[in-house]
Amino acid sequence: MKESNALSAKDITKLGLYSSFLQASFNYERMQAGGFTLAMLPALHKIFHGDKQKIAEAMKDNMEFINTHPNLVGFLMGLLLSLEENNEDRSLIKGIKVALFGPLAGIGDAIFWFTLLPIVAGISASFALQGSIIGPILFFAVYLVVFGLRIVWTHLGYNLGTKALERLKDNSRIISKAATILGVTVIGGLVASYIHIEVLSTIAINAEHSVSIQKDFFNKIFPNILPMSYALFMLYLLKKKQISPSILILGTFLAAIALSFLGVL
Amino acid sequence: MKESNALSAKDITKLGLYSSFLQASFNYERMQAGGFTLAMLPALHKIFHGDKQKIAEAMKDNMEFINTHPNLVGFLMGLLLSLEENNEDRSLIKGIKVALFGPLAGIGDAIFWFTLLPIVAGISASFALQGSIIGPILFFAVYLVVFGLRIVWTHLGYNLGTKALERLKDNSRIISKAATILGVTVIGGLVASYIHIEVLSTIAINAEHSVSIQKDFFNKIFPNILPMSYALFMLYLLKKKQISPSILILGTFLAAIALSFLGVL
Amino acid sequence: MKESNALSAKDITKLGLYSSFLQASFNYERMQAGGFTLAMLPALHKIFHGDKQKIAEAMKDNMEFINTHPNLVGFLMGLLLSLEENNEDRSLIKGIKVALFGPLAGIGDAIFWFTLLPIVAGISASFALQGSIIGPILFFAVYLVVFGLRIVWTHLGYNLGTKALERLKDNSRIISKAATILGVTVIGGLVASYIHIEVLSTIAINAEHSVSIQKDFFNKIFPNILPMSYALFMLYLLKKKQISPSILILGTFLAAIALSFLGVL
Amino acid sequence: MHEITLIQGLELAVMAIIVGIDFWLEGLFLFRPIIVCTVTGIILGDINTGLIAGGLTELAFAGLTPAGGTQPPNPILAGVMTTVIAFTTGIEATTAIGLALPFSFLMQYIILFYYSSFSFFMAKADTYAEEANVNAFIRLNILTTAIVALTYGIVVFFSTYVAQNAMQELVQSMPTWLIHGFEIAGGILPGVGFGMLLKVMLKMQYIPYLIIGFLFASFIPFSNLLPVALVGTALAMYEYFRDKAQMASQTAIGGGGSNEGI
Amino acid sequence: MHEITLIQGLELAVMAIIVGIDFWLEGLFLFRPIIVCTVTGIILGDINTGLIAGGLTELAFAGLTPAGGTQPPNPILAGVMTTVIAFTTGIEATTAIGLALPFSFLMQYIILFYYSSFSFFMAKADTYAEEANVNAFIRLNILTTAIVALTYGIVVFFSTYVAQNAMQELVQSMPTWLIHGFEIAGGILPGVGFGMLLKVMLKMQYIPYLIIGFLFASFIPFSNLLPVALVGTALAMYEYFRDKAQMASQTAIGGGGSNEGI
Amino acid sequence: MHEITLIQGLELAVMAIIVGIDFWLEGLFLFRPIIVCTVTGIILGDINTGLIAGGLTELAFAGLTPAGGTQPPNPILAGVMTTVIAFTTGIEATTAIGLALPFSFLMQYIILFYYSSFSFFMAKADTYAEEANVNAFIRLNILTTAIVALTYGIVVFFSTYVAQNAMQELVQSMPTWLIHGFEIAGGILPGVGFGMLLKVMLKMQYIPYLIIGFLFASFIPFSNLLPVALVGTALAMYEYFRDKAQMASQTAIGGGGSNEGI
Ligand SMILES: OC[C@H]1O[C@H](O)[C@@H](O)[C@@H](O)[C@@H]1O
Ligand SMILES: OC[C@H]1O[C@H](O)[C@@H](O)[C@@H](O)[C@@H]1O
Ligand SMILES: OC[C@H]1O[C@H](O)[C@@H](O)[C@@H](O)[C@@H]1O
Repeated sequence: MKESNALSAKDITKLGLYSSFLQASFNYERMQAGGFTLAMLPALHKIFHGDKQKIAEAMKDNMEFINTHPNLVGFLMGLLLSLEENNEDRSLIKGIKVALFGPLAGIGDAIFWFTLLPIVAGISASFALQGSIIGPILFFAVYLVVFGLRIVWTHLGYNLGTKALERLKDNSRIISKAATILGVTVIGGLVASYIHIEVLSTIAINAEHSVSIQKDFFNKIFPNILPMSYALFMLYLLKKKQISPSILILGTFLAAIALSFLGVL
Repeated sequence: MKESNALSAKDITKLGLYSSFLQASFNYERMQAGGFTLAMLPALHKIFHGDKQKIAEAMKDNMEFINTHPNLVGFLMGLLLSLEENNEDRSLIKGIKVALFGPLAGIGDAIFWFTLLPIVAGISASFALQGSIIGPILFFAVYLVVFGLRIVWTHLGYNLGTKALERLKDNSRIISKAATILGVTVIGGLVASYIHIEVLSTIAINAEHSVSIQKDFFNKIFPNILPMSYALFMLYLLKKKQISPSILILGTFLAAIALSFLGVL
Repeated sequence: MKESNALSAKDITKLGLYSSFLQASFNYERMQAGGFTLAMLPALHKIFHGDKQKIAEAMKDNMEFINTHPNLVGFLMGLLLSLEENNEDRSLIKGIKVALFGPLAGIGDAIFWFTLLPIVAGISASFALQGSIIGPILFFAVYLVVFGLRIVWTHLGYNLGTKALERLKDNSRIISKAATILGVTVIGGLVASYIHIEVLSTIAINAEHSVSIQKDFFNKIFPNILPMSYALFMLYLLKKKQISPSILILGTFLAAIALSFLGVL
Repeated sequence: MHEITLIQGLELAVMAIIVGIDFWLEGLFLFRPIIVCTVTGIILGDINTGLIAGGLTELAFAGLTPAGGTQPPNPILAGVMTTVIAFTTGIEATTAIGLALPFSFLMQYIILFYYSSFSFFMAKADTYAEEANVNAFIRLNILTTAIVALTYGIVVFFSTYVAQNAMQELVQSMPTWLIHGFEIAGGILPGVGFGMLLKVMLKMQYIPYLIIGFLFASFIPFSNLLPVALVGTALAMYEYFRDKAQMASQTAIGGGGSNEGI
Repeated sequence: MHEITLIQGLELAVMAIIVGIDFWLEGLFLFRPIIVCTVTGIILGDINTGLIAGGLTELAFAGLTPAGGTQPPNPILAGVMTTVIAFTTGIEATTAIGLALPFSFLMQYIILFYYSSFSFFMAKADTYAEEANVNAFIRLNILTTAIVALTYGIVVFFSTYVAQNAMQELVQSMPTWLIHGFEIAGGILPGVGFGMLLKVMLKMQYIPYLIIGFLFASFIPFSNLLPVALVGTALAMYEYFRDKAQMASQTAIGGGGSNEGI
Repeated sequence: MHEITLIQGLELAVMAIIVGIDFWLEGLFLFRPIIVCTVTGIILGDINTGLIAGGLTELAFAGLTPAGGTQPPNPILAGVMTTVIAFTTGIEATTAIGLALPFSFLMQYIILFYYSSFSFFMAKADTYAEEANVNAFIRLNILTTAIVALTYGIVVFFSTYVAQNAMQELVQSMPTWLIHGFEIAGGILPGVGFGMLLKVMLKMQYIPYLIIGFLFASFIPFSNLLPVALVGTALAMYEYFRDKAQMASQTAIGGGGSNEGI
């Protein structure tokens, strides 16, 4: 499929492992650019038979802003290298990188951060809470596999190469839409099960008995209405009011203490 | 945005309040035409600086058949008045009125009659049934807000004016479709929770024990199968057989008494 | 609607009953061809006033491969005969038969095999298990009705005749898609409620207490995870590995006994 | 077994006039049983009965709406009479609802009568419109509303104060199966209302939503319909955005097509 | 511990012939375990065992359908033998199901054998068709059906009357783990059936529906699958109307396009 | 009431360096509380406390992800300190989580500081790139990672070994409402995290999915989020195939249109 197969399967496997350096010099200007370039270096070196000129060019391109999902970045790297091998036009290669890292991030985050983590966390925590070492072991095992998959993605990306490109570019929109759907659905579930707000106050409605605001009011209106409201309130402050997360965390913190003091929560 | 702003914000607020007269002379020939015209009068008077001729024309148009949702009609009124201000062509204004009152009714009914009412009713009733005055107070509070919103809708309609018109006309179809979806879904829920039919009869299946038709038969087949069947039966009689509601109500009534006498219900 | 109405309503009713012979000579070469032809014979005889030549042709066409749903085949038969009556072109008639028997099978199976049967079975079994004869009686009654409907379908097919054809051919794709959706959804439910796998083994996680693999592990991860996994595993073996059902049944059987011996299940 | 004093009777009439106007205009929703019953209870000096009756009647009537210009059994009379009957005869509110139904029907038919007969005013309204005779036009609307309001006052006064003894005897003379029958009717009646709604709204293509709402409410336990409404909202929004996207893409294609045409 | 008399054995055979024909033609569904077991129970004079066995076996076999011309373990033999084994050996019906399975398989394979071998009749059928030899054609179909019917009669007579003592000894000599193994097999077996169905139906795009049906049945408690069927219906209708609308709009556009073409 | 020995303090520091690197690279997810707490427990010779703390902290922090390059409260410090505080002061782990939060925040801000300040290295990186100076480029990446790693070691050493006595006194001097306040904060905090996620992902058109996930998790009892994930998968796949079909049909039409154009 390729004119000059400079890279061996072993090189691609290595690439998959190196891809773990993606965030080695993470920063807000270029995000993962540094680590991304780092991981590509050995392969680039081999492709260009050490031709400093070409390597420099490739490195410069790779040093541009990129932010994608560490578990899947190998796929992108493999894909790009297969293009480098066919020495496709630099701007094409760059274009593809820019086109794909975003969707890949969306997919990766939806699957690994918002879905896999809470699930594995939930299951293994339920063991740990019984004082069983199975919990952490299970957790570790799962993520060992996930890590191993990086090599698979990388080979996949490399082998698909130019062929799959068209299809990828067409589908990337609807794929990341699907990923977002998964992500948002799970987040809806997370809000209901990971935020805990329990109002303690009660109101005396008449002589004999009094109603608990939580049980008789909020829960009657809607269970978890408070967690959802709070999450949406945060969303509002972040989006509309541009308030920084740090401030919201601090605020939440102080509010919690204050309400504890007042005996509301 | 308008050439001659005859109307002040205060006028629009008033209009919102007047819109409550919508059904003042409700009848089956013109439905809300009378009240609708009534509510528009002060504003029209102002726009046409009391020019009897123009007012008469406007009144005649407004006297044509209209039936829409009282809580939202202000939106329509505001919109139409913004057109009157730009003294748009009479037939255009009339056309827009005819085009919009239907969808607006659909949306309003779905939201306020089929959704908001049963929910607020359910919540506040659960308080009242505990003998707590919170019930009616909560109910009243909610509807005070809903009433207040009439003013908001009215301003909204007035300010959107001609701009939004295009978009409105395009979307009105899919908007009222969405409203219908909401409405129908809630009605499905209402059928399950607001119709109560409990068969008392039992059949002796053998010497020792007997089965309760309700618990062992209907509930096994499907809980609430009777309420849904009855609602669909009514639908059938109303739609296919064109039987009048009054007769169905009477029939239901007599049937209930008869079945009570027979000990079936 | 037809030039020459050779067939009386009575003939169609008969046809509906005869359609029950559909599988009289079922075999893997032609599936239901033999029975299908058999059921059509009397009507064909009448249409062609015993003209051996024509009958032979018709019979030959009917003897071609066909496999559809017995409860609905009458519809197809009625339809085809209405075409024969209008002595439409033979190849057209054959084409329509080939075009329709597949979708009809899909619809019939989804409705009668995958949906109606488990439901009626579930309900009547729950009676039988209480030792009540109502169970089998109810079951019989339902299927008596289903059988009776064959006559209805047949008349329907015959009367629709050519008219409905166009619409049928357009819709058959989306209709059988809908049928598949129903079928697959119900199968999802069947997997959860009709496959029973309960792991008995437990692991001692520490001195004092031990965890039950079923309760503390599988059920925590996902109730019914084993039934679904097993069904999907079978699917995999059938589809990807082309293993014959008989072997899978035998395998399942031996595995069950082995695991029982080991005390795992 | 309590008595309703003349004063109370008049107070009830006044309340009826006020909530009657609100009913006619569908303004502040004071005409809903939960409000009517509570106020009635306060007037009768037995707020607790009022609250219980209010809760029950509100639930029974929440499905009976006038959407589409239809006219359901009357919520005001249902509210007043449920409370009054429970108060005067001392029977359970659940039973009282049933016995209040006939009054609710009576008022329903009176309103329906007005719906028809007020059509005659429209001719007048038209002439006023042509003459742009604003004041006459306003008077006309006030008149119609006043008629309704007064009717409420009278009907309620008679049903409560005047009829109370007859009522008591009636109730005592009623066999239990009859009373129970009234209760049952109260439970089934909303079915008619829903049938009417569905007649207006239920096109074939909406059946799936009916099923989903029904299933959800049948199998998932909740204390009010908010969850079902949320499901409905989710489905409605989904469909809305889908349709919107499709409209967009189609106009796009349409446009594209025409461009190609050039 | 009961005996099956010769008479009973013959009666069972007769029943087997009748339901066997019904099985072959898929006519009145008399071949389903719930019917077969009940009748068997009646014949053996122990209807209660028949009903219990019928309920259990029907549930276990409801998922094993011949859709698509496939051939599942045989429901008739499963039904007859579950009842007979429970009756003669006095063990629980749940266990009897397991022990009945081998008979069910046996008959399944016999039917599969006929499915293949009957292909040879088709050549004959073709010639009859060419000659329009109606009577011969009818006889042929009767013949095939008769073969199946008779086979049922014989197999059932032997499995019940003739084999009963052997059966009893076998069961008594069986270790519990083996019997338990049979039970388990009965519980897992439907999995194969579902696998076969999915092979026919499950394209990628239908996976969501499989998930939904599965989730629904896993988390919502109900006594039969009707609710799941309702969900399925809702989804199916939704999709149907969507596709229909799309077809319409597209032909519309298509039409528009071609017009522009002119 | 236990002591942390110098050795243990150093061991904790070493662990912090290792998991710190893992945190920075998001490699093996050793930086998650469930791992960190367990190891801490082992180091302190009280694995049970480690496991309990791990379970609780993991659950509390599972929603706080760095997706999109954001930086949540630090999971490593939360894990270490929850375990250490529970161990040294002997209070419940639930309470310890709250008290560990300030440390978690501290580290969060340090990381944020590095996120910004490491931007200055980029200029250097560019020059190395131009010169294709591979070795220097590698060193640079090692340097940044090393800085983070070391920081973890130091912060953890101080927070655990050095600060332990101060910590104990602090905790003892704390009024219950304050401690309870910390607990509560731990329960509410994920809300901020979800708000951040939603800011990134929640376009209007996705609201239905948020509602569905929320309803599902609110009304259907399950022990982990897998069911919700399955629902999400079903919906995602459904939408994917729909869009795909539509793309296909549209290009089809588009194609048709262009052909007509020719
Ligand atoms: O349906 C539109 C409209 O119809 C009538 O006018 C009244 O019942 C209103 O409450 C309703 O909104
Ligand atoms: O699948 C179509 C058809 O296949 C076979 O002929 C039989 O199993 C029928 O019951 C089934 O309906
Ligand atoms: O969102 C893309 C990407 O953003 C940052 O780089 C990190 O939080 C990654 O874990 C994440 O996947």
